[in-house]
Amino acid sequence: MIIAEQKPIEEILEMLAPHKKILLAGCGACVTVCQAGGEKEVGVLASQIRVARQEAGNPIEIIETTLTRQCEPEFMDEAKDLMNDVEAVLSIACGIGVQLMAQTFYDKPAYPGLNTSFLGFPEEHGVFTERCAACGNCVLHLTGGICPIARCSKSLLNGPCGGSQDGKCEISKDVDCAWQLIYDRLKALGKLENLAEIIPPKKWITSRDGGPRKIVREDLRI
Amino acid sequence: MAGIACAGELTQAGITVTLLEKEPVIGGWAADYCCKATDQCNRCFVCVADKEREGVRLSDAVTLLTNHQVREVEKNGSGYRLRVENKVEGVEKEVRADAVVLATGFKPFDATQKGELGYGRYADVLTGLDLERMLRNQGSARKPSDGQVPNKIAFIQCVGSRDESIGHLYCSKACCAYALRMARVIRSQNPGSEIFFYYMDIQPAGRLFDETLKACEEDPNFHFIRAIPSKIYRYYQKPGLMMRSLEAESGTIEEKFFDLIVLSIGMEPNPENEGLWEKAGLKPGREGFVDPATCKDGIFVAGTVSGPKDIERSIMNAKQAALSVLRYLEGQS
Amino acid sequence: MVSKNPKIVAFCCEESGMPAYEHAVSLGLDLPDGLKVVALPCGGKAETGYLMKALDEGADAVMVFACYEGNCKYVRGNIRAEKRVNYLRERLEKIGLSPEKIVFCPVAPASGQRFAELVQREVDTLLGA
Amino acid sequence: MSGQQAVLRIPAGTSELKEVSIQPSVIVAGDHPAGLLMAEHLADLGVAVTLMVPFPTLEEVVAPYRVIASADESVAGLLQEVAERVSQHAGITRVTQADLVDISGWWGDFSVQARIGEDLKTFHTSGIAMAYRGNPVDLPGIPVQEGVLPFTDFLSGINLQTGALAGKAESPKQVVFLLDAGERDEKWASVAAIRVGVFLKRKFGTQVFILCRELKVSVDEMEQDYRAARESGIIVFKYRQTPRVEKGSGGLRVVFEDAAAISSHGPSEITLDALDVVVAQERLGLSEDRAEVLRKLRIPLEDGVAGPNNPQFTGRTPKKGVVVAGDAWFPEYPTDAAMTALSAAQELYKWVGKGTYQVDAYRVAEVDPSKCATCLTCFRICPHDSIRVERYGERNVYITQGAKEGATWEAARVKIETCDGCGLCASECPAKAIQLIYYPDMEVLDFLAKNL
Amino acid sequence: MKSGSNLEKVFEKGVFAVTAELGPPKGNDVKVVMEKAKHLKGMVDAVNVTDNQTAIVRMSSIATSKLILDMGLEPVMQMTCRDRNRIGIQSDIFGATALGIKNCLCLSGDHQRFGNEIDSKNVYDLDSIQLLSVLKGIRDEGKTLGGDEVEGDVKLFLGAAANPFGDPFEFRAIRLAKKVKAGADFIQTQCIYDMDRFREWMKMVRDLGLHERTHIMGGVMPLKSGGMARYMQKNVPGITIPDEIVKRMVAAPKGKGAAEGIKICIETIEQLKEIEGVDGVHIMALEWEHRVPEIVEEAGLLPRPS
Repeated sequence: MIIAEQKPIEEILEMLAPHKKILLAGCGACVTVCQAGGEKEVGVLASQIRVARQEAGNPIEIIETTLTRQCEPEFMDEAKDLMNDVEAVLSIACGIGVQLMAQTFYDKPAYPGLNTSFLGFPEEHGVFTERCAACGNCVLHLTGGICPIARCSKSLLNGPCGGSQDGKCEISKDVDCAWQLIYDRLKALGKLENLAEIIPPKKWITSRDGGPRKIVREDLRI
Repeated sequence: MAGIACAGELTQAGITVTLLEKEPVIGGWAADYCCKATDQCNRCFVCVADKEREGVRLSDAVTLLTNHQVREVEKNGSGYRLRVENKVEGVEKEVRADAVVLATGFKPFDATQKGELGYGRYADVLTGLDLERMLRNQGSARKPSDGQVPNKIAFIQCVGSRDESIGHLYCSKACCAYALRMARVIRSQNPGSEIFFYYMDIQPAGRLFDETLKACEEDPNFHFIRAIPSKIYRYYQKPGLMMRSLEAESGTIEEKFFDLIVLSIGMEPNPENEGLWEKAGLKPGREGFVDPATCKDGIFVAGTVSGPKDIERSIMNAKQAALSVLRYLEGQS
Repeated sequence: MVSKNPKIVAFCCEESGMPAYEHAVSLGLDLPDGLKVVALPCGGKAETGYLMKALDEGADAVMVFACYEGNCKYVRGNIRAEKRVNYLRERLEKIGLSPEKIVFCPVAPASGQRFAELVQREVDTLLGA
Repeated sequence: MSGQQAVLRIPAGTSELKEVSIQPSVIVAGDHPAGLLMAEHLADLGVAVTLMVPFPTLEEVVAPYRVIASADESVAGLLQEVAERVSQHAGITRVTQADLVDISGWWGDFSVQARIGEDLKTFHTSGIAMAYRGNPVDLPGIPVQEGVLPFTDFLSGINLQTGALAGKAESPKQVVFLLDAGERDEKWASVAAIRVGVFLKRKFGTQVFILCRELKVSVDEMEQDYRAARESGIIVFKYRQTPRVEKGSGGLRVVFEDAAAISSHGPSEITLDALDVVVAQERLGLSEDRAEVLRKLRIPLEDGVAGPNNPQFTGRTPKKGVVVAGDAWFPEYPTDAAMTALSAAQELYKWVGKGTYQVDAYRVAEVDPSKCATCLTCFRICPHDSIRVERYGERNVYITQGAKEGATWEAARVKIETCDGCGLCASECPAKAIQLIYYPDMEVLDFLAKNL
Repeated sequence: MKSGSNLEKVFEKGVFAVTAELGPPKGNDVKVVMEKAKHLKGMVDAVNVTDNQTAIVRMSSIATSKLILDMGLEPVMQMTCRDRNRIGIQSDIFGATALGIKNCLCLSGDHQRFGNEIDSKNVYDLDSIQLLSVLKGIRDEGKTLGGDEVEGDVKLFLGAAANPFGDPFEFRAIRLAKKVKAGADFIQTQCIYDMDRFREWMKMVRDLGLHERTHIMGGVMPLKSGGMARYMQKNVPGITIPDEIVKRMVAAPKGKGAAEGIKICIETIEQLKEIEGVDGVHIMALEWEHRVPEIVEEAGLLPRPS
């Protein structure tokens, strides 16, 4: 799922400095699951901003709402009438939500409350790690189900590099070396010979490097 | 408080219970114990005892008869007849029951019996029970003589326990635990304090006791001395109380001066109830407490009446007694 | 600034905070009038939302009274509460408020003395700060 | 001054009682004799007991305690006939060579998978008691070497007639019981050492030494047994640093510093030589698959001891309907372990014995399925494991337009029977989808708004 | 001959080759390059020119290589995959070979977190093995990765790095095989302190017959002080320094640390000479280029074949 975390509160306050009345919009989907932008966070963040502005002697009025999802145009209607009497919206959805807000309510600024970070999952409750870089051309079948693009700091396809030691990546002790994991996994599957083959250079065109992507499913279009 | 725990268990299992208490208020000695938490919970179970007591006191399923002293327990057909004296009205009553649980508890050792330790003669010699009450109600340890905060405190263990001279050939099991924990409370309330702990063998008390013991050992102001002091005097020229003891460590006789001395008193069988359980056919064990093996059909014992226990063991013993009562009543019906 | 009689909201766990409050009252210890006591079934029910809402509504300080670690009837309620308090204290510092406005206080049921002491210490910090 | 504060108490009074009928049935599993006692007591109370022991016969549950029983008649009285009584008991179905592998479900409706011999069988029951014996993990502080045995192996290894250990002709001449090297909370080893020591001395004339940091006598009648042991010639030493155990001339050698010696006479190092056996106090732990079963039930496991080390859980675990006894709760001397086990049996009887229970459907939490993002926070945080994700919600954050009528979606659901109403899930839920029915957020927020 | 470079000739002659390393300046101060090159002239067969080593911004390796080429030294241009994508790499190779550079060492390159531009975006379009196969394609088939004809004739002596001390150890030799298959003509290993592990690695390399299909040079790095030894042991991933070497360095009296470091370095070189399959030594003495002559002298590696 999409993993995001809240922006430092000072940055948010800086963004909202010119405004007196704003809408704070949460989202009920991914950012709720990773506890960054759900209804609970809306309440907590709203109180924090109000208290901070109160302390600074420049009170602000915040209308709180949580949309079912901020990545469906239809659900934007839930915020339509609230948007009428606010100056701007602070959306604590992922980057997609903020942009749909900006696109739907074209005349009012839409500020991001979160830093959308990566596609990943909670290793344990409260610890999120990256698993997929959305490169558009999956190689997991070659590496025993462990992605070198997302989990190797250098996205090597013929790793591990010289800096891999004790199963950890050269950049930091709490980053596992993806290729050590791949090696262990293929060894367990008895498919070590896969590693002897040279994986040719990757076709990066399907990834972000190929430009913003679009998937069209004619069969679905209504 | 084992009786209270047992009453609680039986009501939850659907049995109607009558609780007879000779004092005006239920709770027994446990009602005076203080919470022994420092910056963390030291698992003294006092709060669990408080909760059990409040649970029973406020529950409408238990008929509470305070100020009622049981005089006699007699078999009466398949059940029992108890002769109970209402101490306030001086009237005698009869209470019938299918089963009886004797949870008359223990009698704290009367420290004046050890005259040489000066309890009763010097105000600053307290028993463990006095310190418990002081910490519970006043919140901090003070010298009774002048209300000052004591800095040098001695704890003397096994007062009235493991003592052949008074025929108490048993360990009271709870004193090491309560003494160490209260010493830690004093240490955490008054960082300047110094504790001298006179003991024979430190007895563990349930799980995670090692944490408390290690904390004491690592505390520089905590001195463990393997010796039992012989005499306590006041020298008029010198402040505080002088305590003389033969210290195994140095092999010399030491005289040390303390602001406060706490005697960790043990438990002994309650003589008042001797007549009560003898008539009911129960016999004392090797240690003088009621021998649970001699309980037969319909009469059970719970808590310290059958031997010294700390609060955790008393509660467990009460639950075991409740199970035996339920099993007995199931057999009856 | 903080008035003479600061408004303090005390979220008290039913297992330890409330009995400690009642014990303090029964001992006749003096507690400030501005103290608002909110009973909760467990320390763990003191949500981040409640704590921030209290400050938002104008409380000068928020105190969470829960059980000591390893003594919680619901295993981890007190640990969760402490983590939330620490999280908010960090956030408060960043928005220019003193982190002393939110404080986590472990208490035991029969420690009325400690309850009153902790409240008084908080009042002194507020008036002193 | 005090007592005039504005106080918001938890709303009491209203309750919505619901009758829950539970079939009084229990599975008692494990290899600790306390399990037999629990099974017997519960069966006498009319509960349908299924007793699972990992051995072919019940005797083998009591067998490891034969030596202690012959040395201490209170243990003998406890264990001797229980195996016999339980094997005849009409109310107990006995399943031998069985070990629990997987448990799921709730109080009153557990499904238990047990490996019996080779195959797996599923049982349904209302409550579970696990009475496990710990197996020796290691000998803290003592290097493993020939002649050094953990208590468990020594006690089950002695031949009662000859006093000899397995593979030896006659009984050992000199035995050292080395206590407290690791665990100081536990006193079972001290008690066993003294009582078995007297037995060995009386029956086989073995010279017994007991080395300890603190001699544990806080068990009934232990002080008198300790004095009897000393009078019968058993020598007791107290040490400070963990003694050195090494190969000596003609057997093992133990070197230590006598804590009780008068230090003014210089270092007081004592050497015991030509020892046949050194019995050291081992650390006990749970086997991996038993630990796995406990983990699945969300019962915390701290260094081999189950159940949170928390005074609120005397004799019970946070998982309603499951109790733990024996070494898995806390390694104790058999008589103490019996009391702990029976207090756990009482807890279990309270939940399972009566058949019909009143559950308050008002004093619990409730999930609004349309807001639930199935993020599993509530499932992970609930101390009683009372929340699961099920398919019952009509609306869900993830539906797209055009979903067919009557479709249902996954959402968290509270099991009313085992919810204790603590509110942890409600406070953690990121979607504010869970409320305590008896104490919704509005009550608190309104009180704050009014009083601040 | 693949490139006609001096290094290739030395290998052809079967002489024990010697290369050193030169770190370009953090700017365009040509004097620094001249200074360092002066010490190395005539002492070694070729000089590695690092490519923004440890991701620290320095003068480009092509420019520095050209500078020392004009001074009569033979450069081994290092090429990392961190800073250029396949377009940049191939065009730089064309430029370099056009300027007369004949040796190229293909590296993955240190992650930018180690350097002085941690916020930069890395590339890693290719990895070191893919880089080797691309350059081999250009040299042998005259075709770029995309398949276009190369206008001109690219002569290159391709090298790669190998780390016998990285994990998983048993995979290291197999990975070397991949590099050789991809076209590595010579190999320079990570600096060697743990001789036993290096011997074990060499045995695995010999078992795969790789020592006949490529020239392996053992890497050595003289330690400057006890502190440096301890620091590298703990903090530098991919390098293992046995405790006795750290002890020797720490035990060296004040001011004598450097001498002890060089002594150890020379001992290592002596041992490398005897190991079957090791065709040369690569002396990594960055910022210590002035001590290289002394090392080469004492290790009996002079005079160099002209």
